[in-house]
Amino acid sequence: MPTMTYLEAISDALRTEMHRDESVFILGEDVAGFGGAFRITKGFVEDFGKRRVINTPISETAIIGAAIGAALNGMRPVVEMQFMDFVTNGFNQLANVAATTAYRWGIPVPMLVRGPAGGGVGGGPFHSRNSEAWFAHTPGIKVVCPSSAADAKGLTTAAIRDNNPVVMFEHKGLYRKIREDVPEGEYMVPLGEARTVRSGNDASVITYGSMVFTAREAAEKLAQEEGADIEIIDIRTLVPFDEEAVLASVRKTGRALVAHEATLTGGFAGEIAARLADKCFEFLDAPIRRVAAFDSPTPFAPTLERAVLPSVDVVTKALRELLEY
Amino acid sequence: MPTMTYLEAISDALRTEMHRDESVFILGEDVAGFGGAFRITKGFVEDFGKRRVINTPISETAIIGAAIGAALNGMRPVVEMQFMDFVTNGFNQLANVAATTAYRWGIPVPMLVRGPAGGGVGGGPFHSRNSEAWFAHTPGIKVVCPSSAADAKGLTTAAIRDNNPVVMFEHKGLYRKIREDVPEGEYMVPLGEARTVRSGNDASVITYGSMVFTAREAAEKLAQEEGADIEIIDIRTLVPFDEEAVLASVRKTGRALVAHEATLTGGFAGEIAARLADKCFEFLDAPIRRVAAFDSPTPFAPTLERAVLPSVDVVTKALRELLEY
Amino acid sequence: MHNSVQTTIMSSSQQTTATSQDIENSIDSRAETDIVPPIEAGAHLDDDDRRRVFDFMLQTREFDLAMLRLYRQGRAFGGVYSQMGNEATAVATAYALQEQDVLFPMHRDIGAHFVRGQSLHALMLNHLARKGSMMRGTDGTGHYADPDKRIYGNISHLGAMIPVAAGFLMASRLKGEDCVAMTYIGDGGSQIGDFHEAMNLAAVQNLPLIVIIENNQYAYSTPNSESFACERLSDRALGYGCHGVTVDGTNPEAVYDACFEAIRNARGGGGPALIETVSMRMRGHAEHDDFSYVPREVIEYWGRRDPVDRYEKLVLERKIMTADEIAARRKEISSQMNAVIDEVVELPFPDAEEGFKNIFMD
Amino acid sequence: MHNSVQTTIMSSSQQTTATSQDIENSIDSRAETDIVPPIEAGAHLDDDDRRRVFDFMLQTREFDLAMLRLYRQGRAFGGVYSQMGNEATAVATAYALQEQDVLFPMHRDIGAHFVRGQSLHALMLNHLARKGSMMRGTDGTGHYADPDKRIYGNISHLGAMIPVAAGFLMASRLKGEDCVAMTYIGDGGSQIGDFHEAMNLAAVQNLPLIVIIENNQYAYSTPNSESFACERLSDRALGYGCHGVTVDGTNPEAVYDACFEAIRNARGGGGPALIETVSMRMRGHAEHDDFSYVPREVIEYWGRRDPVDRYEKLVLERKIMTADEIAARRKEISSQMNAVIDEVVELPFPDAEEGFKNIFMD
Ligand SMILES: Cc1ncc(C[n+]2csc(CCOP(=O)(O)OP(=O)(O)O)c2C)c(N)n1
Ligand SMILES: Cc1ncc(C[n+]2csc(CCOP(=O)(O)OP(=O)(O)O)c2C)c(N)n1
Ligand SMILES: [Mg+2]
Ligand SMILES: [Mg+2]
Repeated sequence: MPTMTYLEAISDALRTEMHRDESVFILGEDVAGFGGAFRITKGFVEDFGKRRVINTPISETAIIGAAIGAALNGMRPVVEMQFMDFVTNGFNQLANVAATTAYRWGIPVPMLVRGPAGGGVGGGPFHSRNSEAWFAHTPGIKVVCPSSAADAKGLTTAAIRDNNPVVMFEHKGLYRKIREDVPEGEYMVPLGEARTVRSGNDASVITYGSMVFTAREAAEKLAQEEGADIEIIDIRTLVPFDEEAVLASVRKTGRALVAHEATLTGGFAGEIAARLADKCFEFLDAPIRRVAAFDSPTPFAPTLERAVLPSVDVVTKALRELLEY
Repeated sequence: MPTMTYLEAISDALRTEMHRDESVFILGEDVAGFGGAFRITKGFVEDFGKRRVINTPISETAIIGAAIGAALNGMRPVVEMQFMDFVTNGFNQLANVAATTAYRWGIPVPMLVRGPAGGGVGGGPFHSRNSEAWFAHTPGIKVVCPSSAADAKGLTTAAIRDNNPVVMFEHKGLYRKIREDVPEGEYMVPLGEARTVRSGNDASVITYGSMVFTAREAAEKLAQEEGADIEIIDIRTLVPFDEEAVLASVRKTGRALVAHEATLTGGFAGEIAARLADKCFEFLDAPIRRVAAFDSPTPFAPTLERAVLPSVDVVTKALRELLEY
Repeated sequence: MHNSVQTTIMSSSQQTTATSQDIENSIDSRAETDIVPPIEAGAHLDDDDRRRVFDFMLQTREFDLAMLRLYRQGRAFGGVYSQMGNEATAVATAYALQEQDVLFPMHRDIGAHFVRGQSLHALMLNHLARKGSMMRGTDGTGHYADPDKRIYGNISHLGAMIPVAAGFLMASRLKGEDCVAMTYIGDGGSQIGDFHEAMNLAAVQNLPLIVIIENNQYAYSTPNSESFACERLSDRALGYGCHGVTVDGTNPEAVYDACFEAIRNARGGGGPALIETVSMRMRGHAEHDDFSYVPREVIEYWGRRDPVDRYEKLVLERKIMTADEIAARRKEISSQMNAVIDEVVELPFPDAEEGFKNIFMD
Repeated sequence: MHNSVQTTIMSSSQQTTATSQDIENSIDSRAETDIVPPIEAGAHLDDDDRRRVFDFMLQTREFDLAMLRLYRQGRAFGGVYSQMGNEATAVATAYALQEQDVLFPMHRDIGAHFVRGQSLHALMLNHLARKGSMMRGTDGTGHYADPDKRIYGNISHLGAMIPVAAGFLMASRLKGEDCVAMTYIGDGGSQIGDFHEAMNLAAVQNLPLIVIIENNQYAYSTPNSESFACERLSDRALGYGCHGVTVDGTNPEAVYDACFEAIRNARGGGGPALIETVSMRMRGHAEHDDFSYVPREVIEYWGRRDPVDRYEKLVLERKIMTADEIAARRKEISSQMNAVIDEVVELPFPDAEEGFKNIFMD
């Protein structure tokens, strides 16, 4: 198996799907030639031509809207947001046009809106947002947050092949941080299947995206220092949500920590905790804890950013409290 | 005390504040002359003139953006969205400009974006959305959802006087449904204080907006039919959230139902349930239940709409299960 | 044809106040003489076309009257947005399309649905959200899509479908299909950001997108003077580098010719066009609105320019139909429409379970 | 002045392909002779002004060089967006404002900050997000606001501050204050919906808003031919009913005169203006970008039009400064700037607790 970075894995999935299916095409700012701000589509225009790799004006509403129209007309467009933060400029197209078309018209709208999200890299308030919860609360949109290189490839593939609008949040901090084995050729990870990152019996961490790594570090630390046996579940997709896997883990361990890098209030951890509080009530040996970013914009200076984003220490502390409860 | 409808109460608050404070002005589509789609500002242009009651083009981005600019320049603009659904067109201005200005600049942005939200009146997918959770997950924005005429007045007043961007979701189904005593003259209900709608000992319903009425009907029914003693807490504002009041109620009753008209997944009920699951763990005698709309757009036909929106029956059933647990 | 102006009915400017201005803005400066110029035969329709166009206009008018009746009877369901004043525009624009082309209509373009062969029965089922309707009750009015007829309806959010239409054409190009798309926006709606982004994208991508700006003087209660300050909305074409023209929206010959030329140009690779049709919304925004904010003089001025009446004169003059034939046809349409509407309105709403389906497609 | 065109440097059209086209689009058709016309004295600046404008341009250039040095040393923090090629525009636009006016600058308008009296120390503290900076570390670069100097910075989302500037002026009007607002947008950013909505609102509300479109040929890697298809971006003024003009953005005299006239007109109640300044972004989008996508000929063509060099000729010719004086002044600015930058870059970042403050104001 070749090894790839998270970024290369996404690129590989896009390329593989474009070879496989003529209806897949890419549009976004600077995606042709330049290959996008993070060079995910570098070389694509040379291989697939200007008609399938389209540089657009700076018009997120038109870009997303055009993707919807192309999807209605039989294509599978992949839209790159230069940064996921800019999806706010095309929010109406996603929330009102894309999300309601299947319901109202019974016509599939197979499209993927993807781009770099997340903090921890000094991006400041406008290049760091984790906004997956907005979309998880918009029925009709699927929401994908890969945390590993293999998943990044497999979920990208699944998102492209899905017949619905999918928004994929790529964590820019992971783009070049991890290099892993990634299956060659066509590779799909079905949407809606959680992954057990680490098996354990003492407590469950339910998480996704960059926090998978934070949680893993915390778990290793607790394993070494106190012999604690932490299970980590990466939900991988918020919508569809693999409730069964999450419930099963917490029913086994009796202790749950839900974690994400997004801000706390109204974040998807609330949704997960709520489901646990409803459906795992009798299995819980401790309160359900959440770890998330402080409720603020993501600040720019590293001292501030480190302080507001959830850290290994905070996860470790929360887990320790859970275990001691 | 005069009696007013919910709609008249909002109108009264706006008028009172405009008389009191020259810096308050109104902008939106059809707000002058016509008085807005629901006639909340009917007669305002006659009383306050065209400079303080401004008809705008159909440009939600510009309207909200202009309000931010006016707020930066010392005014207290009140923006009417003709329907709250259209806030998606100005989403970027709220999420990225309004929400981050205090944090980044330390300059207050006192502005209120208000308008009709909610379903149950045959508005269909584009005139029924309850999108308060998007904003509750956007640090820097306060979120207000009045359920009574007096609250509608008092919260409107508080929202106008607040030094931050506030989004107020008025439930259009309540506009003319309720007529209640409403204090005359200046009247303020502070943001962040929940209201006990009904005291009880057997279970707590934590809710807001239109569901306060649904919950009350269910509670009355259970009281009559089975002598159940249900407490209903109207949180009134999602941000700031009166956690103390909610925790106190559930610590007392040991049973919690969280309810809203918005769709379930990613809705604010998840946030509330998560806080209860964390902070009331030892007091809970039953799983935390949620009642919310089915995860779909709001359909148009009454048969469908009734089916997907939460009803008195569903709340009653959920409460009964909680009580029997 | 670059940004040429065929007919200019309206002159507006940067006034931001008062009713007297609005009257002036909505009325031709030659209004004092108020001679309504007769419609002259245009370049591209023949008399057979004229018969058909006129018939579609009659259908549109009778549809409106039938819906009005339903509304007055308290049996209407969903918004009743009058088509009155817009018949020439809705019909003549769509009539210029070929079968493989695609239509993205708005709320006052029922005439365009008829032109594309939509049945009244299907339309009414959907409008009234009855069982068996195209949208299964999930939504109503003209919001449906009917891919077979190449109709993709609007959503409420104004302007949202313009970029969607552009993207539809990007797909057509990728598939090597000959397809022109036509969509509509109002004097009010053209102030939304979607309009700008989509026009620009269509121009830079050189897409065969025809955008009709239905300038009917009002956006709900808001007169043009409070909506925009340019002289003609088609002046915006210059800023996108595409074709722009303003035509008399009450004159189907002028509307058709402008569309015909724009479509021919677009189909030949000449890029998008912005066509402003100037007319008047002759009733309230929807039927609940008594439009008392519109000065009486404005209604009277435009009343004399009723598109159906004006075109009837040409049809008579050219002996395409006799007055008796027209009267008979009106009656026939009316009774057929009322029959269908009366039938559909009695049908049940869809089963509740429809509300739980199709959130996602398999 | 209505939509008049003072200078047109660039001609673009609906091409959507290839580098050779892009070269053509970016280079004057008279490029073969490539005689760089000397800058002529304009109508509204006197020699005292010229000395000041030139000095601000020198400061801007030296600032850029200092930041570049910092970047190359690996000590920069946050984006380093070059100002090179935009000095005339950034300085001469802001120089046309009066003290009570308000500035909403963008990422290549550091020159405008200097004009408004911002100290380099404050600027650098903020740019590098050091302790004591105006934004307390919550954000950096030129995103700050300094109400005393009437500067309100941009956010990253392009175009977002144009409606905000319009609203600022609505408040000024309500308060009876004389205030003109100036803001900026790029050839790329002017394709965003916010631009359209704000221009239209400003026009219909008749607000004294001056919008400068800095057409520097590229939006990140995207050439104008893939961004828009109109001839001049100022052509859009017609579609808003406001004043529009395109000027040579490397010529501070032309930029100043256009702004002077637009501001006088706006202050007198004549409404907003759209001023396109045509120049070239002489480096990458930010310093990580080697801008290899820009053809060498384009860089060379514009290199001969370096705004500082061009203006220096006029300054010498009019004996405003001697060559020695200029060299000395450059050196002085440079060493002052490097000193401040070297000092600030050593300062600590703000205390972590700043991150938890001011989410809401009391
Ligand atoms: C983005 C958006 N904002 C507001 C509305 C509410 N609204 C519905 S129709 C309308 C007026 C439309 O006027 P115009 O575009 O001129 O079309 P007309 O009805 O006159 O044909 C308004 C404001 C909307 N549908 N979409
Ligand atoms: C709404 C939005 N979309 C995308 C971006 C990403 N982005 C930042 S700068 C830039 C290019 C800007 O080009 P232009 O407007 O021409 O300004 P220039 O940098 O050339 O001065 C892009 C695409 C953004 N900041 N905002
Ligand atoms: Mg209109
Ligand atoms: Mg540029």
